[in-house]
Amino acid sequence: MNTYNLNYLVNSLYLIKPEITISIAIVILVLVDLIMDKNKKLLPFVSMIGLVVAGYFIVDQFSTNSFAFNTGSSTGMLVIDPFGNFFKLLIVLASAFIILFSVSSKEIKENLERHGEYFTLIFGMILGMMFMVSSADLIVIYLSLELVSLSSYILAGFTKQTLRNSEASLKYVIYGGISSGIMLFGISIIYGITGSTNLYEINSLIQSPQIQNLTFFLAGILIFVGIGYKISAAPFHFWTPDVYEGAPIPITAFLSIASKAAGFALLIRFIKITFIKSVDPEGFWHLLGIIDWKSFIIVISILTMTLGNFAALWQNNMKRLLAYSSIAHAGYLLLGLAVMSNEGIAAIIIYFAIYAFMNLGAFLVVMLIANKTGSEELDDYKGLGYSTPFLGVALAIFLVSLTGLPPTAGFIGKLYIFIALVDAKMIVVAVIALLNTVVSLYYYIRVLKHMFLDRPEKEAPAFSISAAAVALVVVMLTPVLVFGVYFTPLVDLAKNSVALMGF
Amino acid sequence: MENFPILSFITFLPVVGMLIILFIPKTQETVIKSLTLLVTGIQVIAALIILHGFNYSLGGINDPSSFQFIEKFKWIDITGFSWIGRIKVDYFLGIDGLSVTMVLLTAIVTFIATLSSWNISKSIKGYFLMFLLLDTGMMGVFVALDFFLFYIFWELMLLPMYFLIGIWGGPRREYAAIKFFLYTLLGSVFILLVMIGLYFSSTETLADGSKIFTFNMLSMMDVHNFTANGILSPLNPNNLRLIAYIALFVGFAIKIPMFPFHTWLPDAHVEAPTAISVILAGVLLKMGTYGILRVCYPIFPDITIKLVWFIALFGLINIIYGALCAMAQKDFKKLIAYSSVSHMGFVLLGMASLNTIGISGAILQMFNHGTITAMLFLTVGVIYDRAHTRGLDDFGGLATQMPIYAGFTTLAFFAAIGLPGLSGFVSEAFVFLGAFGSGSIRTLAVIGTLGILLGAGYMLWTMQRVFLGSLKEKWNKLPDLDFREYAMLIPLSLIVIFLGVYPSAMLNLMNASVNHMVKFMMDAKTVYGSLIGF
Amino acid sequence: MTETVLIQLAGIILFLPLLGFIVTLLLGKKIKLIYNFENAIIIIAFSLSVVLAFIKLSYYPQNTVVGEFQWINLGNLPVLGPVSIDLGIMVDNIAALMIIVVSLISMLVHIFSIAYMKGDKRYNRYFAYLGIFTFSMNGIVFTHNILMMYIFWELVGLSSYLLIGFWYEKKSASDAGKKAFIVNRVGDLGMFSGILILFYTYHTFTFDKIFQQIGMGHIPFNSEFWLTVTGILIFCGAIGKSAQFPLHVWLPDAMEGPTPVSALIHAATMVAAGVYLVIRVFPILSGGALFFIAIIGALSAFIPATIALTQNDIKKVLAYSTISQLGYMILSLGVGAYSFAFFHLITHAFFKALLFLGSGSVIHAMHHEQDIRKMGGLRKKMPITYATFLIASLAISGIPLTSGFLSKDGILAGTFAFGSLTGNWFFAAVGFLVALLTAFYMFRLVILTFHGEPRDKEKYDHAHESPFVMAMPLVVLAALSIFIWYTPNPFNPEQGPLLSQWIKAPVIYTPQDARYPFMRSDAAPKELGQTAQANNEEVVFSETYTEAMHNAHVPAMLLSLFVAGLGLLFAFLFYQWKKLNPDKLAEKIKPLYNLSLNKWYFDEIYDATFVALTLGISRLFAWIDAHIIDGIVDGSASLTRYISSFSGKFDNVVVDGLVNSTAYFSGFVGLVFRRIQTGKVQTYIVLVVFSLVIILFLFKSF
Amino acid sequence: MIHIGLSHFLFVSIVLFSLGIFGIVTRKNAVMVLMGIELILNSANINFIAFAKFGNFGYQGQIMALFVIILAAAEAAVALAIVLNIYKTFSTVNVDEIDTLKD
Repeated sequence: MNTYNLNYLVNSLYLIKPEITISIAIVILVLVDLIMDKNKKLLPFVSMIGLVVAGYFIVDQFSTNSFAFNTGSSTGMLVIDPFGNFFKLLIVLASAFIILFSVSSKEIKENLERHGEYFTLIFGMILGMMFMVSSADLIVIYLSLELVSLSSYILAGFTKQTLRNSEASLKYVIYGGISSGIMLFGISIIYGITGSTNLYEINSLIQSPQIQNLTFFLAGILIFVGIGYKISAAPFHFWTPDVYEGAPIPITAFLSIASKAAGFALLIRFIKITFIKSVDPEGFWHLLGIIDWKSFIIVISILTMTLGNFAALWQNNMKRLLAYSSIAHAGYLLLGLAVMSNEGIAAIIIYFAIYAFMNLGAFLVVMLIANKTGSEELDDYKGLGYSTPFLGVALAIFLVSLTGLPPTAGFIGKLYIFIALVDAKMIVVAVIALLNTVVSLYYYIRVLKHMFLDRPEKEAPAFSISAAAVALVVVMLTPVLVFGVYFTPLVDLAKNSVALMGF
Repeated sequence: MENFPILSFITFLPVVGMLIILFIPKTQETVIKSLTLLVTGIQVIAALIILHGFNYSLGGINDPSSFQFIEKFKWIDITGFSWIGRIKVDYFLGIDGLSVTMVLLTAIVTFIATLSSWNISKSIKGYFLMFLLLDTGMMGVFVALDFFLFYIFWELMLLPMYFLIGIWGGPRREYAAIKFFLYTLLGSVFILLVMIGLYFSSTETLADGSKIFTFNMLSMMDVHNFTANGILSPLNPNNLRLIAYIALFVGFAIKIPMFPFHTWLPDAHVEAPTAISVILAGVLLKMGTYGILRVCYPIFPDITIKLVWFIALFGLINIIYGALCAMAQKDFKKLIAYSSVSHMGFVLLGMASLNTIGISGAILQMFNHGTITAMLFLTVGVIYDRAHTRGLDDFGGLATQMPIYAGFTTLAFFAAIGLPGLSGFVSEAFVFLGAFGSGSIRTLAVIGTLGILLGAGYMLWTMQRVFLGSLKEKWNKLPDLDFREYAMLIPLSLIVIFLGVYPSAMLNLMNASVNHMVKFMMDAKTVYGSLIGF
Repeated sequence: MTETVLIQLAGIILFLPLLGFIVTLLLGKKIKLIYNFENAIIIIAFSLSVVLAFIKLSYYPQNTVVGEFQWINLGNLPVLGPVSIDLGIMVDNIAALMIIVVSLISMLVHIFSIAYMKGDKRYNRYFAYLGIFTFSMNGIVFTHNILMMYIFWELVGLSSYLLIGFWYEKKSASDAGKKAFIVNRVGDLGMFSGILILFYTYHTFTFDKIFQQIGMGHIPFNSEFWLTVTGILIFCGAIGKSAQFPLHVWLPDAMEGPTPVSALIHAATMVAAGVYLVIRVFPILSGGALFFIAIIGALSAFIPATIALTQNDIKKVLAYSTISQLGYMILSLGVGAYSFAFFHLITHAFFKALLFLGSGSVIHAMHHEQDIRKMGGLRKKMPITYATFLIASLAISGIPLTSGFLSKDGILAGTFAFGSLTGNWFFAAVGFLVALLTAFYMFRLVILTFHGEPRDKEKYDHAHESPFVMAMPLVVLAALSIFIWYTPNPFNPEQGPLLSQWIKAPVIYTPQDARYPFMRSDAAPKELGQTAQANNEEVVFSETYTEAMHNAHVPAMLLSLFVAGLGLLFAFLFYQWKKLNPDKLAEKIKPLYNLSLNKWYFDEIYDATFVALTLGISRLFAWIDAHIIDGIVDGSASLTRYISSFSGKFDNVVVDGLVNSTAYFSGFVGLVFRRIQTGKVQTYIVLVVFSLVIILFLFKSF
Repeated sequence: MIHIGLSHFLFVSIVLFSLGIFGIVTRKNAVMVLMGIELILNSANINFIAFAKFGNFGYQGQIMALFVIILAAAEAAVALAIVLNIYKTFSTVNVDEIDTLKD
């Protein structure tokens, strides 16, 4: 062991400052929870501070491009690159909002005494997700995935008393366990074929033609199962509606954004790094012929969005409806990947940045309403637009944005996806996607209809919303409206974030 | 005054009004109403100012230099991903003879519609917020010259319209609203797709000589701006222009509405409140035809020339079919709705002629139909407010009870069936003169004249059923028009008569542009021909 | 005395009645006496038109005065170059004479109406309508282009619609108005198509310009066939407006309107507009077109005449006689007797107006009783009416010393000449036959109305002579039905200034070989004996024709005298001296009688075919639209019902706005998708594993 | 005395994997389902070690296996806790009776 390696270790530790921050935050949270177990008020502040610091570190090293924790020659277990950093930032941001949600969420408040573990687990998830987005090694991928899953299993069933919470967590744990198991099996096979777990090494190893395609293909698909379940892509989405409906709203929101983001980051990195052959000047990827990822992803994405949209037509539970809508959105996002070009990745990044706000916003409003009415059923939304215009209009805007109508940001997100598609001459896919958008209008507009067009049997009680909540909604609302008409910064951000380490 | 951004002003004034109304307590109903009236009134004045400053000799259409009141600012300019090149969306407004008429129409009709919204009862505030938002959307569509901007305005109207029909509409309003929304959205997604396709096929040359992809419609109209291998580029031997054209056309045709995409119209009209029917028939339908003239024609002249016969055919079908359907209606409002279908058919027929007279006729018909149908729907509204029914057979002999009302209605009816001396005649005559002038669609034009006959048929029959005959007992209490209704009907009547006697007032506005467009379409054959062997 | 004065005069005459209309209509409710304003206006208009005619005919008998302005400028068109649409006023002898007729009769009718319409609740509006009618009629008279002709064409249509349906409380009245308008529209479609062709070919509407270009041999689609078609299409307008066969059905119904209106619009002026139109476009009518016109004229002269024989409604009889007389004019134009057609137009205008006003006065006296079987013996009660009515009847039957004799004789001569030139005697035969019938039914009418014993006593007792304002017009018109105004020699119209100086056969512009042979300018008489020059007449069309007319004059006159007398005789035999029994005769020729009585079943046939067809199609389409199209576009409606029965849950969703069938469809898909969301985690696993296997098989890339 | 090669190990792991899936799908009892998951994980473990041994890939494989074992334990702990909670609320651990959340 010479000093050089030691230095290198130190450098790596420098590179993962954000993760370290989060880990420290976890410890502090536990300690705080132990020391002053009467006063839970402190916990949110601690966690916010932790996130802010982590966020600062991410921004600080945003454009660095290097490996951490070298294994052998030129690669490492972790990759710190703008792409990863963007998603980390997104995760941190989302988490921050989730913390705020949780503070104002009724369900969570009811279990005040268990706040300590709540925040700890959230941070566990954050940590896991951060590693997910930057991991370049199958081992790390698996470990981080599991870390995220384990914490989310518990969070999904956080408020143990209620029936659906615990059911959700059970389904989640079984489903997740199996998916990760299958994934692990895939990993093991790849390890068997290549003798390495590092994506870069694998990539360089499989450049040579003489490897067993079939087995490798099998392995690849098996791994995709693991990731596909995280991003709830059909046909691995089945857990999503149930868990989303069952889990507490903040957690649902968190799952629908942060862990989905992490999953996408992971998927993109995995596919690109492992199977890339070359990137042409137009930014289109040329993958190895082992797995026909392009058509595979296309099929999956179309299946996902269609299924999500059509199934959503039926839902009368707001959370469940949003669950399906988030499945549909996963489909749109996959299209960005299906293009197999940097442009597509940029589109995904833009979409995510917008999706985070509009989806969080939607969930936030649903939560605020649920806090008061204690119901997420669509029928209880009747006349809400009149009894509580602010929430009604806000939700309307979020949903319109989710539909993707201008001048809301949602339109820009979709626009970029379609731009990528058309540029890649995937017109038919684009048409299918567009028709899906039309279908999606059905159920989004249904909510609007309930809120504004229908009069409730009994006049809905007008309820007041705390100033904090209003502020939070506005915070969500602003980007959704601003980015709709002025999205330059967004695109600039994406532009700087598409660079993956290596390619 | 020279460089005052009057187009932005006229477009976004309603939004300003919206923001103000937002902070007016919803109990201050009259304040809200009057404010809206003020806003729309100012719009009319602004439109007149535009008219005053408008230079009749400039052509526009595809020539940026001869557009007027141009406002062009960099709106979104992303020094792009290396591989897309630079994304540049301009805030690009401007009008030519084609759009100035529509701006005027929009201003007038909106103003009248505001008046007729006066008796809206429930949640006034929301209504006028939506109303003003809709206003901005409509204005924007007519002044935008950047496709991206155009599309945003285009979609901006959907939601307000949905709510206006869905909340303030009749018994089956929800059905009508969702139907309208879905149809139009279906149309607009096609437009979106074509827009993106065009973006990747056409470039714009910047000051520094570099070429970049563009949403600028005017650049798309110059064949030399197309990239060699863009999917919608005429230079690309296996391009998708035909399909794209059809998609785009359908997108607009749904708004017109063109057979067989017209079925949303009767429902929407029947359910919508009077003011909204007025807007719908007066302005929204025009957007379809305007879109075709503004986008389809100049950007796809080659395809247009190929498909012109079908356009005329569909126009013919609209005319005859709409008229016959109208003839069978029992509901006054539905009848008017179908008559709109028939009358928009004239527009299509005129456009298809591809010659000056025909296209002038089409545009004039757009304007006239806007005013006349607005009048018709207002009159329907008048009787509905009083009798709370629209069944044609419930009435009879109203001419005795409400002679003045009968007078206005008769005026509108005869204008609608193209009686000389009223505006409808000139446009219809021009449409036929033009269509007959272009050899390919001559036969269709001749058949189309049947529409005039059928029109007279159902209109006079309606007259008879509603106004003539002996007065029914239950209606002998109905009051005649009140002041507000005068205020709505008289201006429109004056326009209808004025344009009937002196159509040049409109035609001179558009002459230069129309001639320019016709010239452009003619040259297109050679220009495109030289590129992609016709 | 410049020509511009004429134009200004014409302009004033044209627009005064419009002013009258506007003022009377707007102030009608407020000011009860406003109708006097309208009357004053009309009187002024009349006197002005007299001045106009005087100036025109005495100072500029030869040249036509034109004043035009640019109405629409289409700018500089590609290919075509600058194109503009001009409107304008043309005053030539025809117009000058016509305007006098129109404004005179219009004035008389106004005056007549003052008494006739007394106490009507829409008194003022009635006069307003008369005003707009006069305006639009003047427009037709003065127009110098076919577009303006069409414009005012439609406007007279409008005013006739308003006036026929003036008593709209009566369903029959509003029906008649609608019928008149729509039937006219049918004709107008033809006219409009003709205009389309003309504009497409010449890019102008002005008569002169069109004539010039045709004169230069530039004809539509470069084929004489299309020239003929154009002529016929334009003539369609006349068919409609002049109630010619087969579009004559509206005129009898139009009698629902007030009687003075019938006199003005449906006898004297508007219906004559058709003839006026043909006169205007006469120079460009090809031989084929003229022949077609002649046939239509003949049929329209004959059929209504046969119908008139059996009608019992006084106004109906007159209506049919009007159609028949208009048929005469059209016929005479068809055979080339141009000047006599216009001559007959004028004379007919006067005596037919007189007949109608007379009948009006009768009806007025009989308290709106129109059935002649309930009348009789009225001559004692109302001598003035009787006298004037009698004169008019003599005129229409073509008895010497009346104006009708002169004009009708001319027409018959025309047909005669045509026969002699072409060997086609059909028209002549029809002409004389109709003359016979006319004399018969007219005197049937006179006798049944005024002679014999009153058949409805108490109505008779209340009957009384009409007041002065009603009698005066009758007298004036009666005077105008005497020959003296038109020619000093009661047996030769040619000697009066009217025909010798004012009404001139126009120059023909149609290509030589498209004309009737005898109209070709080179067509010379067979043996050059005493030609036209010999007895210094001027040449009409061609030597041949002039001579033929000359020769036809005397025999035609004698023959017409004979048939007229015959008709008269029979009328008296049947109805006055009761020597013959009409009912017996009717029994003998039952089918013919019924045919005539039922107006040849035209209305029934039309209702059964066109009307029924249109309405049927429209209902069908409406049904299709509501069910099929909506279905096709929105998805399939039947599938809809099937599925909705399939799942009760559907209806909730349906109510929730997914009403259309695509929605059903998508809902259906959604249903399938949610069937798999069982909530059982193990099912999910199975599905995952399954899909995994499927994927493996789908995508194994080798 | 046959020589045990890579393929034997792989065979065993495949069998385990399949059994795991089978168990998960067929067992009613939640605990048994969890067992199934454990089987899958272990089948993967066998792969790792076998590959590491026979492919001379160094120690990565064994390390991986260790990690997996640890995680499996953790997962089991969490899962069992959840099952316990389920038993409290539903008073059954029968997986296919727990389907209140569904469309």
